[in-house]
Amino acid sequence: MEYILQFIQNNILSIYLVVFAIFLGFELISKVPSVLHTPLMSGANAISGIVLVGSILFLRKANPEDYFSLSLGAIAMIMAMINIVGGFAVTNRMLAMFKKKK
Amino acid sequence: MEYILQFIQNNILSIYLVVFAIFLGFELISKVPSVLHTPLMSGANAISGIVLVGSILFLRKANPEDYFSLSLGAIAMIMAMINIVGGFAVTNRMLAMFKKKK
Amino acid sequence: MTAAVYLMYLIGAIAFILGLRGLSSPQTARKGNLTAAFGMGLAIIASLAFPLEGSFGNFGWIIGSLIIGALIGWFSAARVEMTEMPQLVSVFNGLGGGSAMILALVEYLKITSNGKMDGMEAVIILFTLLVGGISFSGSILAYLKLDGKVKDKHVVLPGHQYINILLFVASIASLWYAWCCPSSTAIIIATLVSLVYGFSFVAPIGGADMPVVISLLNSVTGISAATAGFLYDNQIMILGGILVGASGTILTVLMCNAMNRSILNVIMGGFSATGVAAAAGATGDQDQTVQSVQAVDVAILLNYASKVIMVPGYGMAVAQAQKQAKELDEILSEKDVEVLYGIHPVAGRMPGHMNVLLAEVDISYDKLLDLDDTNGNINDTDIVLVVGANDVVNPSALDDPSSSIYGMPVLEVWKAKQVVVFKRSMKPGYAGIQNPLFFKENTKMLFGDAAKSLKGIITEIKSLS
Amino acid sequence: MTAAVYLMYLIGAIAFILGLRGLSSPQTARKGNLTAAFGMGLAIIASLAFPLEGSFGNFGWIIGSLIIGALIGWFSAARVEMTEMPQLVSVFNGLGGGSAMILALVEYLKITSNGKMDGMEAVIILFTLLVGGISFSGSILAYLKLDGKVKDKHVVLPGHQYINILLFVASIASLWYAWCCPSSTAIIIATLVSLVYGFSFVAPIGGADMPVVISLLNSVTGISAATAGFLYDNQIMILGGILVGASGTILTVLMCNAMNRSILNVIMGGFSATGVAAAAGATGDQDQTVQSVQAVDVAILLNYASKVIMVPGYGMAVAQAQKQAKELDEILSEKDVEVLYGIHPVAGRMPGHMNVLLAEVDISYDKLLDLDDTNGNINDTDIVLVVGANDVVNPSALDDPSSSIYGMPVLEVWKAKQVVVFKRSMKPGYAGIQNPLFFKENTKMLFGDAAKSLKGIITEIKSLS
Ligand SMILES: NC(=O)c1ccc[n+]([C@@H]2O[C@H](COP(=O)([O-])OP(=O)(O)OC[C@H]3O[C@@H](n4cnc5c(N)ncnc54)[C@H](OP(=O)(O)O)[C@@H]3O)[C@@H](O)[C@H]2O)c1
Ligand SMILES: NC(=O)c1ccc[n+]([C@@H]2O[C@H](COP(=O)([O-])OP(=O)(O)OC[C@H]3O[C@@H](n4cnc5c(N)ncnc54)[C@H](OP(=O)(O)O)[C@@H]3O)[C@@H](O)[C@H]2O)c1
Repeated sequence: MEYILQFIQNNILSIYLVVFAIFLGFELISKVPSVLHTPLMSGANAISGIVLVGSILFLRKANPEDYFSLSLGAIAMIMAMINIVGGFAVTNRMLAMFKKKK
Repeated sequence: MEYILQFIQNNILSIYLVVFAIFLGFELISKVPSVLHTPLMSGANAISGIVLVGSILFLRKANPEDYFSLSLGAIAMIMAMINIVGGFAVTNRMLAMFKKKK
Repeated sequence: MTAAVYLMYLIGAIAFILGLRGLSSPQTARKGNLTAAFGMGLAIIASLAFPLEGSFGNFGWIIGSLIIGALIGWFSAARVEMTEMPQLVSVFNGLGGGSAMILALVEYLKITSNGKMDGMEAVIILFTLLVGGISFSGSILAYLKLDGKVKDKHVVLPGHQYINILLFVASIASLWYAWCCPSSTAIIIATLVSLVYGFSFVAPIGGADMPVVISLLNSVTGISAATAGFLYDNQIMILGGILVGASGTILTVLMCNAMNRSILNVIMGGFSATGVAAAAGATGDQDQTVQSVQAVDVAILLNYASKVIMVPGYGMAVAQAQKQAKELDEILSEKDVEVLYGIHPVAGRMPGHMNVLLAEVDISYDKLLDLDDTNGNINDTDIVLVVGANDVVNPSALDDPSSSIYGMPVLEVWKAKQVVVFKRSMKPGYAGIQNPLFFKENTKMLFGDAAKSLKGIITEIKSLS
Repeated sequence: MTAAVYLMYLIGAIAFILGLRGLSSPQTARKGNLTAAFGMGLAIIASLAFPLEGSFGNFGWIIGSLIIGALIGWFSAARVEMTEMPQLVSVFNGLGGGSAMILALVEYLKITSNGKMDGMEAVIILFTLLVGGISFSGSILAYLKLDGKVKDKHVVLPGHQYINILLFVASIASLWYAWCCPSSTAIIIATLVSLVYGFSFVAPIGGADMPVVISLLNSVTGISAATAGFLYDNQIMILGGILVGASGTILTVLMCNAMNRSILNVIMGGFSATGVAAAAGATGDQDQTVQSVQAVDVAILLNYASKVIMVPGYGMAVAQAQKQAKELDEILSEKDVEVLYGIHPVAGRMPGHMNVLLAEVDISYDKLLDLDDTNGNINDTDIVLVVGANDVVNPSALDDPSSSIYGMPVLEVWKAKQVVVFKRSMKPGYAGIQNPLFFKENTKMLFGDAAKSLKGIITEIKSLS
C-alpha cells in the first residue's frame, strides 16, 4: 500500500498519460470499420515492436565486455525489429490491394 | 529559444498530456451529433469553469490580511462558480427535455 | 493524503472524458452532463483538501464565494427562458474567461511583489491574462448584441479591421512590457488593452454571427483555463481547458461549414456589412407582390394534404410556437396526414437550437429530417409550413451569386406543391437580405405571430371537421 | 539535444495517433500505416541519439541487430502468401512479446547484480516478464495450430483448465519469489513458468478460435510494451503499447460478439470440446441426402438469374478463388445480372479476411453487403453461391440450441430461391459441426476446388451464349 501510494504520487503525470492513452486508443480503434480489421491487427502488431526502444537503450548502456547481456539484448532487438519491419511491410502489402481499386 | 528548450525538457510529460488531450478532445467532440450541439456548447462551457481550481489554490495561499488579493480572488471564484453551476444546470434543463420523450 | 487528492483529480478528469462521451448520444446525454458535473465536484473537493505548503486557509472566503457563485448560477439557470439560452451561455462564458483573467492578474501581482519571476511562468501568466480578457469582454459584447441591447452600427467604426490590428499589436506590446519590466502599472495597462481588444474584436461581427463568435470565445476560454492549469501544474485544469477548447473549435468550424463561410470571413464581419446594404435595398423593393392568406385558407389546404413538412426557424423560438406546432401535428396525424420536420443545421441562433425546441414538446426524433433528407422528401410534399424561418429557406443561396449567403446549402422548400410562410412582416431575417421565396407563385404568406397563426389554424381545422 | 530527442519522440507518438486515425478509412489507410512506420523510425533514431548517462555505445551490436531484424522482417513480409497472413501476424506478435520478456530478464539480472532494486521497479519488470512470456509462447503455439503443425488433441490434457489455474498460481508464486529474494535462479524459473503458462493457456483453445487468441495475445504484447515503457520512463513506449492493447482488446471483443460467445467461453476452450464431439456425430450421420450438381447446371441457373449473391468463406482463401469470382462477376454483370457479396464478420480466419481477398481483385466496396444487408437482400435473390463458406451459413446457429454455434448470427442464405455450395467434400468447417443447409431442398452441392469449379462455370456460361 505504502509503495503504491508513493508510486502514484511520484508518477501522477505518467498515470494521466496512461489513462488518456487508453481513452484515446479506444476512441481511435472503435472507428475502424470491419473492412480494415485485418490490416489494423497487423499494423497494431507492428506498433507493439516499440519495445525495441527499450532494447536499444539497454544495449547502449550494457558493458561492452559482458557478452551475455549483449547477446540477449541483441536477440531482443532482432525480435522486435522483425516485428516492426515485417508488420508494417505486410500491412502495407495488404493495404496496397485496397488502394488499387478506389 | 533557450527558455523554450528548457521548458520542453522540464515539462515533457505535461506536453504529452496536452497533445493527448487535444486528440482525445477532437475524437470525443466530433462524435457528438448536431442534435446535441447546443447542450454540448453549454456543457463544455460549464467545464471551462475548471479555472475555479486555480482560484481556490490561490485563495488558500493568499495572506489573510491582504484584502486586495482576497477580494479579487473571491471575485474570480464567484465568476467561475457561476459559470460551473449555471452551465451544468442549464445543460441539464435542456437535456431533461430530450429525455422525456425517449 | 497527497496521493488521495491526486486520485480525486484523476477521477475527476476521467469523469470529464466520460461525460463528453455521454453527450454523443441523446440517450446518455443527461447522464453525461451529470458525470461531468460530478467530476467538477471532485475537482473542487480535491482543491480544498490539497496539502498546500504555506496555506493560510481562508476557508471563510472560499466557502462564501462558492456559495454565492452557486446560488447565482443556479437561479439564473433555472429562470432563463429557453429562447434566451444563447445570451446566457455567452454570459457564463464571459465569466469563465474573466475568472481566468483575474487569476492571472493577481498571480502576477503576487509573484512580482515577491521578487523576480521565472521567464516561462511569466509567459504563461500573461498569455492567460490576454485570452481570458478577450474572452471576457468579447462575450459580454456578444451578449449585448444577441440581446438587442447593442446594435451593430453603434459599435462599428470606419476601418475597424485596421483598428483591430492596431489593438492586437498594442496588447502584445503591453504584455511584452509587463514581461520585461514587471510593475503593477504595466500589468494593469496590459489588462485594459486586452479587454478593449476583446471588445473591439467582436464589435464588427454581425449580430447573425454571434453564435459562431460565442463558440469561438468558448474555445478561447478553454485555452485560458488550460494555460492556467500549467501555472498550477494541475492536470485536470489542463484537460478540462483543452476539452473545452476542442469543443469550441469544432463547433465553430461546423457552423462556418454549414453557412459555407470561412472563419476569417465571419471575423472580418464582411457579412454584416453587405447584409446592411442588402437589407436597405430589400425594404425598398416593393414592386413584387406576395399572396397573403388567412388561417382558414391554410386550414383548408391542410385538410386535403397527405404529406406536410414543417420548417421551424428562429421565429418559432421567438413566438414559442412549438406547443402549437405539436398540437397541429397531433390533429393532422389523426387525420392520417404525414407530418415531418425539416431541420436546417443553422436554423435559429445556436447549433441544434430547433432540436432543443422540438424536444421540449416531445416531438419524436424520427420525424426530424436533416438537410439532405428534407430536400430528398420535398418533391412529393403537399405543403411546407415555414414557421419563422427565413434565411435557411432562401433560394438566393443557390442561384444568386451576388447574395451574401450564396453557397450556403438551404432547404429547397419551393419545390413542394405549396409553401406557407409564417412571419409578422416583410422584414428580412438575421442575414438582413430579401427572400425571393416569398414572391414565388406557390408561396403564400400568413402574417402574424407564429403561435397565434398556428392556433388560428388549429381552431379552423377543428371547426371544419 | 535532450529537448530535440524528446521532441522526436513526441512527434513519433503523434505519428502513431495519426496513423491509427488514418486506418479508420480505406482511402487513408495506407498513408496511415506509413505514418505509423515513420513514427517508429523517429522513435528508433531518437533512441540512438538519446543523451544517455553511462552509455558505452555498442553501436556495432545495435546497428547489426537492426539490420538483421529488418532484413528478416522485410523478406518474410514480402514472401508470405495472403492465406498465411494469420500465421505471420501470430509469429510477429510472439516476437514482440518475446522481446519484451528478454528485455525484462536482462534488466532484472543487471539491476540485481548492481545491488538492491526499488520495489515498484521490480514489480514492473516482473509484470513485463510475465506478459511478454505468455505472449511469446502463446503466439508460437497459436501459429503452430493455425498452420496445422499441431492438432488440438496433441496438446490438450484432461482437466486442462485446472492445470492452467495451477500454472497461473505457480507463475505468480515464482514471480513473487523473484521479487522478494532476487537471484538469477529465481528469475530463470519465473521465466520458464511464464512460458509454460502461455503455452498451456493456448493449448485447450480450439483451432477455430485462434484468430481471437492472436488478437488477445496482441493486446497482451501491447501491455508488455507499455509496462516496459514505465521502466525506461519512455512515453512513446507507453503510448504505443497502450494503443496496441486497446486495438487488441477491441478486436477480441468484436470477434467474440460476432460469434455470440463470451471471451471466457473462448478461453476455456469449451467450443473445441463440443465441436469434436459434434463432428464425430456429423460424419456418421449419412442417411440424409444431398443434391450434387455439375458446373454446367449452375451455369444454366445463373443464365436465368437476375440477382446473385456470392458468399465467400475460408475456402475461397484456400482455393485462391477470388480471381475466378471476379471474372464470373464481370461476365454476369455484362448480362445485367446483379452480383453482390455477402460478407459475414467472421468468415475466413481473421476479421476482415474476405474484404482483403476481394480487395485484392478490385471488387468495388459498394457490392459488399454486411450481415444485416445481406439478410435483408436475401429474399428476392435468385441464387446464392456459397464459395467455401460453411459455419457462417449454418442454420443450426438459429434453430438448434444444442449446436455449439447456437446464437451466432449467420447469413440466412437458405431463404434465397436457390443455393449452390462450393466445397470439396462433406467435411465440416472450422467449428467441426455438420451443416443442415446442405440437405435443404433448394440447396445444390458443387463438389471440387472452388477455383476450378468457378472456372468450369465460366467456361460453360461462355459456351451457352
Ligand atoms: N443556428 C445557428 O447555429 C446559427 C449560427 C450562426 C448564424 N445563424 C444564422 O441565423 C439565421 C437562422 O435562420 P432562420 O431561418 O432560422 O431565421 P432568420 O433567417 O433569422 O429568420 C427568422 C424569421 O422569423 C420571423 N419571426 C420572428 N419572430 C416571429 C414570430 N413571433 N412569429 C412569426 N415569425 C417570426 C422573422 O420575420 P418577421 O420579423 O417578419 O416576423 C424572420 O424572418 C441564419 O442566417 C443563420 O446563418 C444561425
Ligand atoms: N474471421 C475471423 O476473424 C474468425 C475468427 C475466429 C474464428 N473464426 C471461425 O472461422 C469460421 C469461418 O467460417 P467460414 O464459413 O468462412 O469457413 P469454415 O466454416 O471454416 O468453412 C470453410 C469451408 O471451405 C471449404 N473449403 C476449403 N478449401 C476449399 C477449396 N479449396 N475449395 C472449395 N471449398 C473449400 C471447406 O470444406 P471442404 O473441406 O469440404 O472443401 C469448409 O467447409 C467460423 O467458424 C468462425 O467462427 C473466424
